[in-house]
Amino acid sequence: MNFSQHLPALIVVVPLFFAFLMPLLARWRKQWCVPVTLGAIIFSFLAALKMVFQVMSTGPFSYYMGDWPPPWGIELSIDYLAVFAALTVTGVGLLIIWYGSKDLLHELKSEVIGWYYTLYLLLIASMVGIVITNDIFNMFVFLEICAIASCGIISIKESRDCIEAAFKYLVLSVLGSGAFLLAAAMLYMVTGHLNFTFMAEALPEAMALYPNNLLVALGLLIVGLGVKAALFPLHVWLPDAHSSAPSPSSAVLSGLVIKVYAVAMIRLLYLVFPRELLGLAPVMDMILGMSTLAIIIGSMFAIVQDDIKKMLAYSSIAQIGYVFLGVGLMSESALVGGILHIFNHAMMKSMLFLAAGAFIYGTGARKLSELKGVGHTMPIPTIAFCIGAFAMVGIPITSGFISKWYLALGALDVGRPFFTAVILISSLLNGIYYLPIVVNAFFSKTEEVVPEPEKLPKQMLVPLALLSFGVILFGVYPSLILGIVYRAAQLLLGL
Amino acid sequence: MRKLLILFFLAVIMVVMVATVVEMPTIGDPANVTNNEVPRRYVEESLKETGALNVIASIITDYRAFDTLGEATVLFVAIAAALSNLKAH
Amino acid sequence: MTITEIVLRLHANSYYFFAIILFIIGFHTMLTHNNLIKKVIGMNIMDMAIFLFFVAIGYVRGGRSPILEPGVNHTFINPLPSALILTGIVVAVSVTAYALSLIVKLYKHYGTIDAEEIMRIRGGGSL
Amino acid sequence: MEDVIVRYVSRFILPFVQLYGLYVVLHGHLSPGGGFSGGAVIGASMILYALSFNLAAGSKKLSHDVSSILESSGALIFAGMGLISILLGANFLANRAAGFPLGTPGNLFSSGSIAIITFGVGIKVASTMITLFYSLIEEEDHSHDHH
Repeated sequence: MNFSQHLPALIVVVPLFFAFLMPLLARWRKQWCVPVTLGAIIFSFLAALKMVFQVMSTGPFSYYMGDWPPPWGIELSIDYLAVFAALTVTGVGLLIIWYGSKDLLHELKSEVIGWYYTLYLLLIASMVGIVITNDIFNMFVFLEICAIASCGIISIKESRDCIEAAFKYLVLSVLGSGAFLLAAAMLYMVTGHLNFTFMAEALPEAMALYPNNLLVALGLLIVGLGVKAALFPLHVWLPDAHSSAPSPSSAVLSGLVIKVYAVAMIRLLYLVFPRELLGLAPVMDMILGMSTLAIIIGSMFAIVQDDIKKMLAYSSIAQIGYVFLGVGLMSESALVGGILHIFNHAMMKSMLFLAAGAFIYGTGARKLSELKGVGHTMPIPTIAFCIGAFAMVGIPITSGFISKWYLALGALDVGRPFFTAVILISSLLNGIYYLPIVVNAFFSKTEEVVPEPEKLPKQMLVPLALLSFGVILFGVYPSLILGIVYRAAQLLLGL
Repeated sequence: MRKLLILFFLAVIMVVMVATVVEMPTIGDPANVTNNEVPRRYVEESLKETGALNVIASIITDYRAFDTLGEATVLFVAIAAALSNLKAH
Repeated sequence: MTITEIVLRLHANSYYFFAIILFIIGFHTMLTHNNLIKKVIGMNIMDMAIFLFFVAIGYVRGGRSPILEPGVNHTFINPLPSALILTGIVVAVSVTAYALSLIVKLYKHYGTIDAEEIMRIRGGGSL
Repeated sequence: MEDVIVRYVSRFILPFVQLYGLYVVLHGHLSPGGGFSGGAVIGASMILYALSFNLAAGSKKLSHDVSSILESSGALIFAGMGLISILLGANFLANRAAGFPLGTPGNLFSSGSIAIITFGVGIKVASTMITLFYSLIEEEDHSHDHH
């Protein structure tokens, strides 16, 4: 028995298995909850790492669930994009829950913490499932798990804003899933397959017979996944949901969950739909328009916010715009930039949310104006916040610069300098709302005596330090991950 | 005003959807592309390959069992989310 | 395409047509009603419309439900959509249960299940 | 609810409902139905019990500990069968390929892992319905206490 050949299944199933076990542990062996959760996610992370090396050396491979070959059974497809996204999800997810193991004691009632770990493991498993599955119905099932679990980690907090935000999020997510399922039905009707590869083979023929049907399906898919990924006009749920949730939840929702939907969209658009169909209607131009609006308007909304988490949430709307900008430009560099931004933004935004959580943990302050001089009392979170802010603005030697650079190059490659200008303007806007916080935190002294903030435990500081180290590391040595991102983009574009 | 807008929006959706329904393959036609080798194998081979008389059962718990695991997980996540929400307040 | 042809096509695809109508009804319920329970009901109607649509794809004229009898040959319907929708139904049930638990809590915090009322209490925004 | 007729009738039909639910679960691979439908019937029978008698009697029959064990075990049986397939040298959730005995088609004990998985799903669905029902109802009671 060769254990490593089953990693594609185990990377999803091990977190699931321990999630099923978690309520029992929470009832009878409370002290095991944290180590078991961390262990399960570490396992998934190592499995993802192993698969990255495997894919880089021997190329993409697939795994047949239940030994049934593809059109009959469910296939997991382990390609460059899938392992890259799985590595991002498990790696950043691990750091967030490590941080959360202390922060949650502060934010949640003790009897629900076990449930939080359950939901968190299910969320991680479903996100990995979404990115590695090669079957549209299987993807739908994981989308639903992901939707309910992400609402669950919002509504778990004892505040009425959370409940209301979770309800709004749930209703819109379900609408999105409904649209996705309807699109899946339409695609199945004209292709007779649920597997992406077989669908892609059958679609050119179906396109000649039922072009409108496919266009409606494509529209439904974009709307369905767009609602979940908070693409601009469909983002209405995001600010409330991401700002009211407990800090680890905000970090995972903003950093990972919305990106996973973007990955799903990338796979469907590039690997399933034939290029000619995208030519029938200006789909890509629509996506570009939406993402441009997202970048500009999201940043503008972020400028006027006073609540630190709300500001970060609006900034996420702008940042998901970058990812979709990379998707819509259809050039190699732009796609590299978009995929890279999925990873970079996952690290930066989780770090920013965790740092904001640390401020709230230490001082209880949520307002930007209350954060004056926090750099002197809480140095490590503030430095992490600054690094994150610099990366958001796109200052060189941070990883945010690299992805913006590739996006800008990609826009020039296809002869659309307009989008390069958009990226520059948005960097300016990002600067307007991030840099004052940094300046305030270090250089302004408040007159009144500030109470000594609560001391942060190691479990919260180490993940922050690791994330800031990562942001710098991948800013200085982007070649560490550029190889796999390039191959992912080339595979998607069929180069 | 809002009502009118919603009605207009729904009417647009409906017209688009009905227009696609007109174009869709006829329901029940044995020549439809969905009646390909996939359901054929399920119906013809499932007895030999899974030993179950109920083809639906053989699909949901064998050929596509991973979906059903996902589905049991959905039930589980609903419980976890609902109970955590009810207990938290 | 003439009107007669369209009507004939709609008649041939009547399950799809009525599924779409049901979908619109559910969507309308969701958009226009302020009562949160009614919103959830609308959500369910919409889901059921999609399930009806999906199951109708699998129908084969003259087909029976796919329960085999050894030694007897029948025409069967396409079992795949039915099997998938079995999963879909359970998903819809789970979502409904969670949504109802959220409504219970909303009622406890705000004393109402009317979306506009809740918005008024919170001040601004839209649900 | 204090209705004699409802109580009497439900006391009379409850065993049959539960037996039927169990039948549907166990014959999932042979006849229409399966884990979901059967589990839903069993769950509905417990809800009927709670509605026609009272909540306290219902939760005495099935404590929180038991229901949470049942929930987890239903899902764990499912995932566990998949892991056993891996241990037997096949892919995750394999049935025939993992060497589970398929038996004679038509027998109650046939079709390898399908019967076991169906049973696990049945437990899962039944316990989920019961737990959700009780937790929503209990919540209602609590809020009455508050006001």
